[in-house]
Amino acid sequence: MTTANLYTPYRMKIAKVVEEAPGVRTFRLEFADPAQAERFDFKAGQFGEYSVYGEGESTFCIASSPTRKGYIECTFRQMGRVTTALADRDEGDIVGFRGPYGNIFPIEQWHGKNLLFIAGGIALPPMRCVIWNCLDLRDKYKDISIIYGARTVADLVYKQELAEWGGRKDVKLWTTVDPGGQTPEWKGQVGFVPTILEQVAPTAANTIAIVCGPPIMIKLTMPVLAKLGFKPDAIYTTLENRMKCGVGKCGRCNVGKVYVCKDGPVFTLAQLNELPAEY
Amino acid sequence: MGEQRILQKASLGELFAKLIAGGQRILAPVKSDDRVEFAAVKTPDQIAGDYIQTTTSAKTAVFPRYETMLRFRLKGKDVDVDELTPEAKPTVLFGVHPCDAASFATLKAVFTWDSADAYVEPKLEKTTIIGLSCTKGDAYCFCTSVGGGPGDTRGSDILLTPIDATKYLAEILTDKGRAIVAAAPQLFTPANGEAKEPVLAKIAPRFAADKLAQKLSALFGKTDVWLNQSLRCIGCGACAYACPTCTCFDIQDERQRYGGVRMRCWDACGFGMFTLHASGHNPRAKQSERWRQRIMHKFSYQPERLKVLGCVGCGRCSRACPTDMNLGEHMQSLAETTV
Amino acid sequence: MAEFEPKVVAFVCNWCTYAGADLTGTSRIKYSPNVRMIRLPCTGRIDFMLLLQAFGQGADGVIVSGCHPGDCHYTAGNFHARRRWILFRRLIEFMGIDLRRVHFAWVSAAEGAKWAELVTNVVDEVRKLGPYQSFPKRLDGQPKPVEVA
Amino acid sequence: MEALQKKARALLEAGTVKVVIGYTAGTDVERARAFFARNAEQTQQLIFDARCCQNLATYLMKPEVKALGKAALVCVPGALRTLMQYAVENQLADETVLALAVTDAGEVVELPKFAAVEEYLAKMPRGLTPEQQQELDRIDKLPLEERWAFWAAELARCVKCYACRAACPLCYCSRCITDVNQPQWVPVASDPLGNLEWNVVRAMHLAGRCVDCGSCADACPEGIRIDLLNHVLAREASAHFGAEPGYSTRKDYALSAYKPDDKEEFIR
Repeated sequence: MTTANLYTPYRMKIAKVVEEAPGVRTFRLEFADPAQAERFDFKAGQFGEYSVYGEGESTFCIASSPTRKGYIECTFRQMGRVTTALADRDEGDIVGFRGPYGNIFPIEQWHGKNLLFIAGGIALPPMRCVIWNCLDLRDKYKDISIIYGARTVADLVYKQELAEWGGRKDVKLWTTVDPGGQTPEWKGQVGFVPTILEQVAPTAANTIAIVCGPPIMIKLTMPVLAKLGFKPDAIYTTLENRMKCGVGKCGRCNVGKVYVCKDGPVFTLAQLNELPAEY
Repeated sequence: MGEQRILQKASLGELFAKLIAGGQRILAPVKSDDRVEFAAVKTPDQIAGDYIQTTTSAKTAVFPRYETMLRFRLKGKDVDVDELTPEAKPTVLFGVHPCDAASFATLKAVFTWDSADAYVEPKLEKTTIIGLSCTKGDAYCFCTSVGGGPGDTRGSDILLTPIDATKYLAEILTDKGRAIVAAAPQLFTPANGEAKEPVLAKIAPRFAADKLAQKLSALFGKTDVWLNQSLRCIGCGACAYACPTCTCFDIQDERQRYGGVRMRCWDACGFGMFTLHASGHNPRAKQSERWRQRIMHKFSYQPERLKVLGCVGCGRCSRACPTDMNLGEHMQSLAETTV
Repeated sequence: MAEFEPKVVAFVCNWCTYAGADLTGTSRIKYSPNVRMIRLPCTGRIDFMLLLQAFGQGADGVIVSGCHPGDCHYTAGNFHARRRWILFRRLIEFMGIDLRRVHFAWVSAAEGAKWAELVTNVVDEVRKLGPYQSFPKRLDGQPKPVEVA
Repeated sequence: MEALQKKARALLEAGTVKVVIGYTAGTDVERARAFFARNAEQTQQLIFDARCCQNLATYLMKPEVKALGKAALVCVPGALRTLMQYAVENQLADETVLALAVTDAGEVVELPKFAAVEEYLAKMPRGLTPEQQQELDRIDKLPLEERWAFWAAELARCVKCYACRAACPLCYCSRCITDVNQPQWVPVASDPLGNLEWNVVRAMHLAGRCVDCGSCADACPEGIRIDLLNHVLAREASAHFGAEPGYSTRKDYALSAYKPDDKEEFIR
């Protein structure tokens, strides 16, 4: 058979490990085979199946920007069997990756618009990909605003990049921590993401909102966006259903007739409103 | 309909011998204890006679309970990985009831839509189905409600109907079927307009799956309906594992200290763990939601998405169910529910 | 072909048998090198599943050993273990698992010689039985798809 | 049957219970199925006869059924024994479920308290039946290799659908050992090792607790004789520890207790 086997991962070498927050790490993965790196291409919003041989596969988005070639990055929290094993890996270790899978953030359609990124906790990684992608093409977009919150200061991920974004004149950044999660040195906001969003009150005119976070944050953020005048088709989010195959066969990620692994993970609120609330 | 021939029951042995000599393996229903299961046979006398359904469906021939995918050896920081794509053996599935034969359309749809599955697709290619019309059914059968029937030809490459004690009416339906005939052309004698209908089982339709499909999405929010149906469901996977069209699977690694395999195995949407996130969030936390998913997936999502029904009405799920969840009955009741 | 060398896995408690085995070593008593020891807090904590896992990963024999009755570091762990073993032995015997490959012992921290003798006896016995081939093994990467046949 | 329907109707109408968990006719004439009567009208569908063998006590642990409110449970003897064992294992408080037993004469007996259940069961025969004993003896007498071959063939059919677990009233763990993957105790696939380990685990986790309701073997779609594994352990637990699970709320479960003089001739 000449059919390429969908389930065979690329061999990836861990090139860099960054400790982001307690239990949260970022791996930079480089293709062990340079020819594969050459052929590999992806777009912002896509995900993959990362594997530790002997422990299994786990699904995360690609957290690096497609404009940065030759590697991919993933950020994960140590939770289950695979992520625990992954957290045990070091620089130089070989892990598996297959992908890219799923749809994309339609950033080309967003040319000439304001972008409002709203993220909570460990959900910044799927957004980091598209943030860097847009920042690398900065002149295509108007205002870029980011509201990012975590439970505590320690739980904020990508601290260096937050500092970099905060220092840029062409990015408006609000970082916030939940009440009680601040430290004496904390200079950012204190309050839940939806509250901060309400205070910031960005304009809905010509603006795309991209929202990623835990279900409860998304649930409470959507009404605020609606109040600010955002239309459902101007709000994008990602669904993070459990997946095994990533290619629309194993049958567990569906929401109604939609396969999150094929038709998602990126959805507009308008699309989600059409689906059964089973996610 | 296909080209019609007559095949004497007495000449099956010769046909089998020819097929085996031609490199085919023959899987057919074989009796073991009180069950009938598909198993490799050499001669027709090994084949079970009087039964309604095999306990396990014919899907195992192309989609086994578990299958190894990769082998790896851990070597310090490095790892050696070999792909394990099993050899697809030329196989004749003999004596497949029309419902099981129809299930191959669903299997094919799932495993080839968008991209081809390297494990199932080659096996589908190498499998020839010699169907066998049903001359009896039971209270669990509802093939006629889902577009099939006891003499339905869909999915079969050849469909045999035992029109009397000594011979089959053979309908040659596809190129694969014609290849079987070509292996022993003298055994397939011309037919003289013999009809199969008189011997077929009578299965009264209980609902119309095509009409129901449109209604189901409107029933989605009727939580009481789903709760009432699923109250006695205990959440095991017997229905899914018995089902000829259920294809959901899990991918897992098995490891000894320095090596192991990645394999995939059957999984079932009725299990609470099926959709459980690492965070503890579960989109389908209740059994009634999982039951609804099972119905919706088969009768609404798959028809809409893959243009194929996820149910062939074989009734295996209901026979296997420890709590007598009769799918035909539940579907009929949904069809009668007002939106 | 080289002579068969049995692999025997010993699950031992930390407080008695492990210390006893230590004494075997410090007393310079020789015993069979075919044993692989796994130290656990208490025999009460030695799950019967570990024994099956050992066989599933290629062990030919298993020893479980801990403190003598009354000597348990945790007062009664070994009493609980004993009840569990009584039932477990009966179950696997009923299922046709070879009890000659499963051995239970009390070896105290002072019984270095008993440990040596136990291991040597078990290894000899298992050597006579040969490799435990009939026990199913954990998937090891050999392609063995299930046939419907 | 009429007496049962009448009783169920009275209980629901008086508001004593919110649901009567009983049986109704199943798909074919040999089968009955669980039925949840929640109003007077539905009680007409209740039946009770020889077909009714599923242990309905299992449903008492199901969240959706708990949510229906206080239940009356139509109990076969195995279900009554289950209630006793639930009490021993602190899974059910007294008087939270109303047990209904149907006598051979067709009378319906209300057993509102564990004490009443215990008293009712006191009159019942105990231990394995002669047929069950004979079957155990038959297998025990087989040579080792044949015993192994028998079980290898039985367990080879296991597809890991976990119907045995789901049907068992005493498999109520919120997270089963098979669902735990750090470490992965039982191989996920239904391969020979996985099937052996799962069936040993299941039997051992029920050792000294199994009330011999027979639901596991009834549930198995492949007809595997898993009940024999429970029986052999029940016989052993009874012989050595005097275990009689399901007949009293006051006895510890055999493996949570010990005696200093438990048999130990097999220990070196």
